[in-house]
Amino acid sequence: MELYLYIALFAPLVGSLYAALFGASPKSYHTGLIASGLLFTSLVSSAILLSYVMGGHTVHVELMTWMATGDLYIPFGFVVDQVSVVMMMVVTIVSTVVHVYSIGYMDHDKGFNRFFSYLSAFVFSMMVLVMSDNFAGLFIGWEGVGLCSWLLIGFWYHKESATWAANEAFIMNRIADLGMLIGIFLVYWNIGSLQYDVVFAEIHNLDQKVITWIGIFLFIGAMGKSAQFPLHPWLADAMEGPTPVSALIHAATMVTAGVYLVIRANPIYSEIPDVGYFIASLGAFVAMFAATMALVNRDMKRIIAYSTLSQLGYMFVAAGLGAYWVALFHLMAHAFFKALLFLGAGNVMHAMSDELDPVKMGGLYKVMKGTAILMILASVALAGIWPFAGFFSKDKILEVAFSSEHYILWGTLWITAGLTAFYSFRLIMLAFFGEERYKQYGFHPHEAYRFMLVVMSPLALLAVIAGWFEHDFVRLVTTLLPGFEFHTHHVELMLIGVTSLIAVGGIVTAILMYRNGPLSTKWEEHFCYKVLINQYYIPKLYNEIFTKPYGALSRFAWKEIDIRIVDATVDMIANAIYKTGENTRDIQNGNLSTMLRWMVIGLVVLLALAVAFTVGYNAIGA
Amino acid sequence: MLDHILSILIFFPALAAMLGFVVAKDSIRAYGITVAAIEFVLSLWLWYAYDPMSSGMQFMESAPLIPAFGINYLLGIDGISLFIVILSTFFTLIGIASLTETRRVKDMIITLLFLEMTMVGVFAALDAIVFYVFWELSLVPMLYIIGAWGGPLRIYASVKFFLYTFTGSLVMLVGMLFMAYFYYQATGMWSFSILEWYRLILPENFQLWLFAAFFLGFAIKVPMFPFHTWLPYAHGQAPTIGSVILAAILLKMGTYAFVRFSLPLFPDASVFFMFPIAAIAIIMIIYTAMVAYAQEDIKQVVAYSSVSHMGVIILGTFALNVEGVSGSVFLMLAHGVVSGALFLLVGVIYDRRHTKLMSEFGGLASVMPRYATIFGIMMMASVGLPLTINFVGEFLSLLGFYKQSHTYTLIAGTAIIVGAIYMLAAYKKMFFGNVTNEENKKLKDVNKTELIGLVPLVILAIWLGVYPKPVLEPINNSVESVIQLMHDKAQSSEAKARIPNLSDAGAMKLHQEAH
Amino acid sequence: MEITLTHYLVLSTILFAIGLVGIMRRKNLLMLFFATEILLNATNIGFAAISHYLGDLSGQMFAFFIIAIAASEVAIGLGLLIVWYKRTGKIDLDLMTSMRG
Amino acid sequence: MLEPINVSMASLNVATLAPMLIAIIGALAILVIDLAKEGLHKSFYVMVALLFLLLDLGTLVEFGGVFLKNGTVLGFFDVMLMDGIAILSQIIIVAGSMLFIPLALTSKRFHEYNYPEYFALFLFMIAGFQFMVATDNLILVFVGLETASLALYTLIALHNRSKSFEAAVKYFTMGALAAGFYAFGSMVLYAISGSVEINQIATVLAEDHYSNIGFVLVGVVFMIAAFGFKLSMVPFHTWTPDVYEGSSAALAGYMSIVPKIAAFVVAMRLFEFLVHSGVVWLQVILYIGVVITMTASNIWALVQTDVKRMLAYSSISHAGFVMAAILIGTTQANSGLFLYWALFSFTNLGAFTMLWVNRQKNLLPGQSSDHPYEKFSGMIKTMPMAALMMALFMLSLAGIPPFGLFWGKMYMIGSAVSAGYTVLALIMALNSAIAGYYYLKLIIFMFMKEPMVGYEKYYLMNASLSLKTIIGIAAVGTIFAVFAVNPLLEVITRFVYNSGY
Amino acid sequence: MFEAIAFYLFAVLTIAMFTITVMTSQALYALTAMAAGMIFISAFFFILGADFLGAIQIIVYTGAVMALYAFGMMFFDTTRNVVEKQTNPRIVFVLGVLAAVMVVAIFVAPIVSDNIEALYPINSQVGNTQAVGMVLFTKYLVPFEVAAVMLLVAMIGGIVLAGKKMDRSLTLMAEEEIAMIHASNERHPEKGEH
Repeated sequence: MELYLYIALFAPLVGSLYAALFGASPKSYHTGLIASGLLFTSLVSSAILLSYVMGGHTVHVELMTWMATGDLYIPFGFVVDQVSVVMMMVVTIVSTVVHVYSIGYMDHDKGFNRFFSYLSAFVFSMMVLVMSDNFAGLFIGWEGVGLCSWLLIGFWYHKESATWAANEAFIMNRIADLGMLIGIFLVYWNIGSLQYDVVFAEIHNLDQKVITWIGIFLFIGAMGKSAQFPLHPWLADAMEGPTPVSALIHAATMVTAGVYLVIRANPIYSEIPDVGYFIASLGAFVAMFAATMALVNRDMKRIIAYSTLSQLGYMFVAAGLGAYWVALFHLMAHAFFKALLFLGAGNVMHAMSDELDPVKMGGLYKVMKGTAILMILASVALAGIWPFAGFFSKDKILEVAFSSEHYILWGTLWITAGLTAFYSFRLIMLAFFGEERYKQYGFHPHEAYRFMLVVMSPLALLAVIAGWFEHDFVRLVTTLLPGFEFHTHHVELMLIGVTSLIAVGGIVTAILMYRNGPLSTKWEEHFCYKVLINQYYIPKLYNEIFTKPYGALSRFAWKEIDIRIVDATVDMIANAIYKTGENTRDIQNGNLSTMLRWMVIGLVVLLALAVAFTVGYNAIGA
Repeated sequence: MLDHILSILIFFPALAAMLGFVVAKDSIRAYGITVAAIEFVLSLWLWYAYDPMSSGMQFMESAPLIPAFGINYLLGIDGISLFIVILSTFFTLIGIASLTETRRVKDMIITLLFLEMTMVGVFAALDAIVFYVFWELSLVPMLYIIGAWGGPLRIYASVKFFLYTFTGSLVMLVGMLFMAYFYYQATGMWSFSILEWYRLILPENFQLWLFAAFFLGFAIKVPMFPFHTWLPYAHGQAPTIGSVILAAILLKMGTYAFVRFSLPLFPDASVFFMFPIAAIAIIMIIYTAMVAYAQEDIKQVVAYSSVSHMGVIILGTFALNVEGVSGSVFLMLAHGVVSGALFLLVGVIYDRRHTKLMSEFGGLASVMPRYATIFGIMMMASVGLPLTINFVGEFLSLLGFYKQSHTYTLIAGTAIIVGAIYMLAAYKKMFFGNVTNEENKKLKDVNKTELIGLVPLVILAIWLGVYPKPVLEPINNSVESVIQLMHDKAQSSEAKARIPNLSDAGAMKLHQEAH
Repeated sequence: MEITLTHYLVLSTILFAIGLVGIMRRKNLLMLFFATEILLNATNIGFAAISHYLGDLSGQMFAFFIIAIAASEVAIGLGLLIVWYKRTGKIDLDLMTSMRG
Repeated sequence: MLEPINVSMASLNVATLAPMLIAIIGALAILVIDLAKEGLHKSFYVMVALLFLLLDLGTLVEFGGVFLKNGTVLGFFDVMLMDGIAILSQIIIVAGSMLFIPLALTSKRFHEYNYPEYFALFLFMIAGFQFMVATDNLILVFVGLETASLALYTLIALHNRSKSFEAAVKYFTMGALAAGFYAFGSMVLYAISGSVEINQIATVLAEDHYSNIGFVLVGVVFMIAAFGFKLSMVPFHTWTPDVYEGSSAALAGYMSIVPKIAAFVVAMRLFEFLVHSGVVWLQVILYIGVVITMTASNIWALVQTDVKRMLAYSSISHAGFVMAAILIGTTQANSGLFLYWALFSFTNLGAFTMLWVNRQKNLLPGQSSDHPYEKFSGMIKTMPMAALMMALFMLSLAGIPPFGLFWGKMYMIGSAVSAGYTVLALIMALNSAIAGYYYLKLIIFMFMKEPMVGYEKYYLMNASLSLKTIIGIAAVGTIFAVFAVNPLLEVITRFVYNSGY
Repeated sequence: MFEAIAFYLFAVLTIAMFTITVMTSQALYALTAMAAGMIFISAFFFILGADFLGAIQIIVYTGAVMALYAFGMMFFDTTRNVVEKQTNPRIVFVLGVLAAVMVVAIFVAPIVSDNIEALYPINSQVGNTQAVGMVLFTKYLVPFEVAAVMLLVAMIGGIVLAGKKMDRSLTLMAEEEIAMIHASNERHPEKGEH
């Protein structure tokens, strides 16, 4: 099995390096094909591992030592257990699809080869992240995906907005990574190891306060990657990247790394329910918060991005409340339908020559039937309608909230579910139905390559059926993750009903409201609209209180402190010495008389000192 | 030959430089490369012959120099210095091989070979005065390189560099003499041997003063805030090769000296000054990173980033535990590789455009993709991405200091954020966007000569990031003996507590290996 | 009223001070040299007096040698002045400031 | 009636006079030869002088051996005193002179070398210095000092241009004032001790428990003023730059070495017993004097535009540095003084010879001195070897290891540290840093600036084989000093220690 | 009593004479006053029993030195009124007076010492000159001889400096010029320098 592990892990790397070899050369299909092929290999290996793990085994290997100094020992160790294998499957499935899809999507792009190189590198990093058997290895993947995300968001580097977004994403993630790093340090100095098995075995021996801190710092790391408030703005801006990237990274995989971390570190979070509750509350807040922003946005990808954010909030609610398997389950299901949604959006973008405003579309159903159907499927799944995947996973989260008697959380999530349904179908309605407004703007939409649609179909299938395997899934993962006791059997059906009701309500409202195209622009004067369209003014706020002052402070530090104070002091000392020389060199005015006088002055001064000393000496002597 | 390999390593380049006067001008480059290559191979041989399991000094050489005053020609290498020596020879080779300078190449190469002698000498010396000799002597070739081949402010920059460092090291010399005198009082013999000094246990108040004296010399060299202002000038004005060597090797002398002198000689003072120095290190990290962000000149960005990274090294050094010190020693190498590479990269663009202002560039990624890639890799190494060389060092340094203080490390950890900010911003300004400047449209990508210098560095940056063990292990072994020595010598209870006792820790290690 | 050594020493001092004043205020080199003679003569009185009061001949010896030195100095001094005078036609030291700073 | 005194020749130790006599005989021989045959070439006189100095040195080395075996030798009614420091300093004086006298063999003709008397006076001067150091009798010190000084004034003036006359007159006049100070100081010391011999004075003062402290101090004040002049302590230093500038570079270099070591030895004899007897005042004054001399002259050297003047200020600073040895007063410090001076001789020999080699007869257009910095600009491009040599000497002067002077500096600072003068050690160190700047300035001109058009012909204008040889000797001495330090130190320490210093 | 009167008389006279020497602007007065001062000083020597010194003083100073100076004065043409530009005259006097006052302040205290021994005691039975000679040619033989050398040096120096050879500076002449002079000297040896 170790062989499969290594294949699963390194196949993407090989693909990436292969593509990188041709990075600067003009487009060549073979890079895309080989990268995709290798990913498929990885997928197959993962599947084999899955079946192996389902047999109740795990695979644990140690490749080699990475860092060893003092008491610190960090190997490149990889583990395939019930959790990581699920993640591997999710990652490889989505990325294989995205790779193949990209062959079509990036068809006309100069950086075709480069793109595949980055994309496969990302998959490799993600695999390292999920397969690592220790926190340091996790951190490698963690930063690796950050790097690839930076590369991919800024893929079109000539676009100012893209590079800005890339940097923003990287830096915001770095802020969180610091938290994570500190968490790792805390783990090391308290336990003496970073291996999961050692840490989780020892964690309960630690002081409650220490565990709390560990939990908090690790979660700060998770917040960055999963774009939780207040580190969320980067995710929406990250939509500047090519759409397959958004599908893979910013929907299915990387952003869920935070959730994965919390799930993985469940023995830690189980010890600290207070922190867990905080995580859940934050998750619920973000779910609602992001959903509201999605309501009014006029950028297709951003809408989906906010939706992702919102769904991540759901996952955190589950994870925070201790229902780790539920979180993982939703993670998986969400990965499928959200990737699908993004890829569909990608098709639309292609058709519309990169136009993203759904208001300028309308009636695309006629020209892009396949895409439309796939996107509707995905949206239904997202809305959580039975029997689609979202229904099973999302309803479970609501149940969890209800079951742990956090009714406010439940309420929030419940309303959010309605909002989710609404904005999903708002998008569908605006883009695919109603008047064909695109004609006014002179677009000539066309359907994407057939193989692109074909390749999306597995995702569509999974978006539909993933939820049906709930029981197998539970059996699989609960061998590693703690189970969750539901106390809601008596109200289960009612809960499902209430939730489905609001979802359906949301859908219906959206269809009704947008059946004739967009709302009137009067809306846009409304205060709520303004707040929402400006994302609660948070990016502006960040710009005002962080970015600008940082720039100003930096310039101040350089121009005022470094040059005018620190350096000037040094120069001043040097100049003072030199100036003293300049000013006193006239002592030597070349006149013999002056020179003689100086000698006498020296004599007199010495004499004065001598007399003073003698007087003093005699006085003391007397 | 192994008995005298260190002497050979030190004096071979100097001798070659002398003979180089005879070599004709058009052949001098080949001559320089040959000499540097031989020297590099010799240093690799040194590594090969080095026993990584032993923590003590190896290849020791001793000859009386001024026995009447206790000065001996005493050389030796341990895990801490071994790799810096190799790095020195390596960078000299790379520097000469990728030299693009056309003015008075002969002088340049002879100077570089002399510089190589001093660099190897500093790291191989075990006698304080011999150390000092090479330490000071290294200023002279660098002065010449900056002053003769530098930019418009070169004279100011070179003089500032020279005098500033010279002043600091003179104070250090007083400290060394005091140390020797102390040894004399304790034993009745003069000695400047560091190994002999290690055996001295100094009263705490003496330690504080001596520590301060040594500190000034080292801090200016490192350079630590607020003594850092010579560095941007030196880098800003120096030719590429000068900046590369300065950043990669010369700055390491300061941090190396902290590990070699300050820690083992003054354990109590090290603990006493740990937090003030950590505070300075934090200022270095954050403040200079901000200053770097404000720069308009790409070379200055790299220069200030050097200071910022040196802050992490200092922090790791003053973690006073094996993790931190090993990390900081490793980070010295890492920073050498990365900043050396970055300066080489800046040199590449400077050779083409004769400007280093970032506003002059933009969109270079499309004109010079290979250049952008290498720059990108090195930039990522510089911001400490895992699996690059810098990360290992930074991680261990911060990890080490975390043992001493949570808050300090938390603040210092912002290094990874602020570092990313200025680096990414600079990269964005240079490489992203559209090519707006006409002159940039016709730029040629990196050529072979430049690749000769850059590719090995890229390989090194990734190789040692993925597999640091061959380097980290010898470092670790030597650092452990230093830490143990410090623990044994420490007098105050605080110092005893702060500096781990490794002989106890053995048990814990066994416990871990069981897992 | 007995004359003690102190009297002589004070006299010597006063004469020495007069010499100093002369050295400081004279601009004419020849007359400046006069003042240097005064200095040496002032000390000679002191030596002779001390010699007398201590009953020791060394002082007189010293004075004797000082006279010899003074004489030699005159020779060299005048020689220098002559070459200077031949070159410039002046012996005013205010004109002798080609080197300074 | 006075009893006739019977003196046996043996008790006189006539041999103690031998070194000086050789020099004097040499001088007389030159005068006689000149009478016999006029118009001999200067090279003849140089070699004759060298031979006599070689003999002189030989006897000194012989004395060294005797000293190490039998200790101090007194001669001529105890007037002559051949102790360790006398021998050491004479060796430095004679050896230094031997190195400087071949500088007369320039390729261009200069006025002074046209005189056989020049060489005679040179030898007389050496004899004068030798007498000065080989006695502790204040009278002989004075006479020796004046002999040497009067010869030196003449030698300066013989360069025969208005600057050298000006220099000679200034030096002479101030020297006369200093002579007055010396005489007065001796008088005061004589008044309180009844003796003109330093060891007697020391004995009497100690027996009196320094009860006449006022007199002691007044005497010391005048002595400090007198030796301050010779050693160019601030503010008695003002002659130094002008005299150096006015005289030929060869002679200026000579003046920076030989007269000073003679003065140092006398100052050591005179002041150290006082320092050791706990005359706090003197310690304080010397401390202040050392610090001011070092610092002020360094600061003034910074602003100089002429290399020779800069070197003049720098040698003041070096003298101040070495003066610290007298303040510190330990064997280590005193040995350091000699070590420093021996190493300094080589370096300064080199530096001034380089100036001498570059000397042109007339001032450069637009310049007011012989060796402005501009003259050296870009020298590395036109005369690389010469530039390297000059740089070497500058680095050595700046105290960059491993060149000669560094070892001296290190040992001096080390002795300060060992004697508990930590702050002084720091000041000494920091002064070296300030000094770094002006030495560096020349290096900058030579290595980092572009050559001035039309100046090439002035480089090595005055060079000849012997001058180049001298530079070579100086360079070798400077570079490989590290190997000489240990033997030197051992010998010096034995000499100094056995002389009781 | 006689001694005291003599002391004060001569003290006042010497001080007056030297003051004139220092202060007058007439070179001739200065010279004369100095010569007079020197002679008055020799009076002190006689009073103090240093007869030999007194004689020397008169012979050397008033004889040789003064003659030299007189010659110099004529040579330099400074017999008339000498114009000297005085800068900061006050500081000169302040310094002079300060020096005097401070030294005097110390000197007024008597010297207390029991340990002073005369190494060469003045023997009242022997004439001063004889005693001086005795010491001079034993103890001070070396200084005496060195003084002779010194006088020789002074003589050579004076002759060389004042010599005619100094009129033409080889230092300032170009090499070609010097060569020409040498050539002409060889052709007309009688015009050579003497």
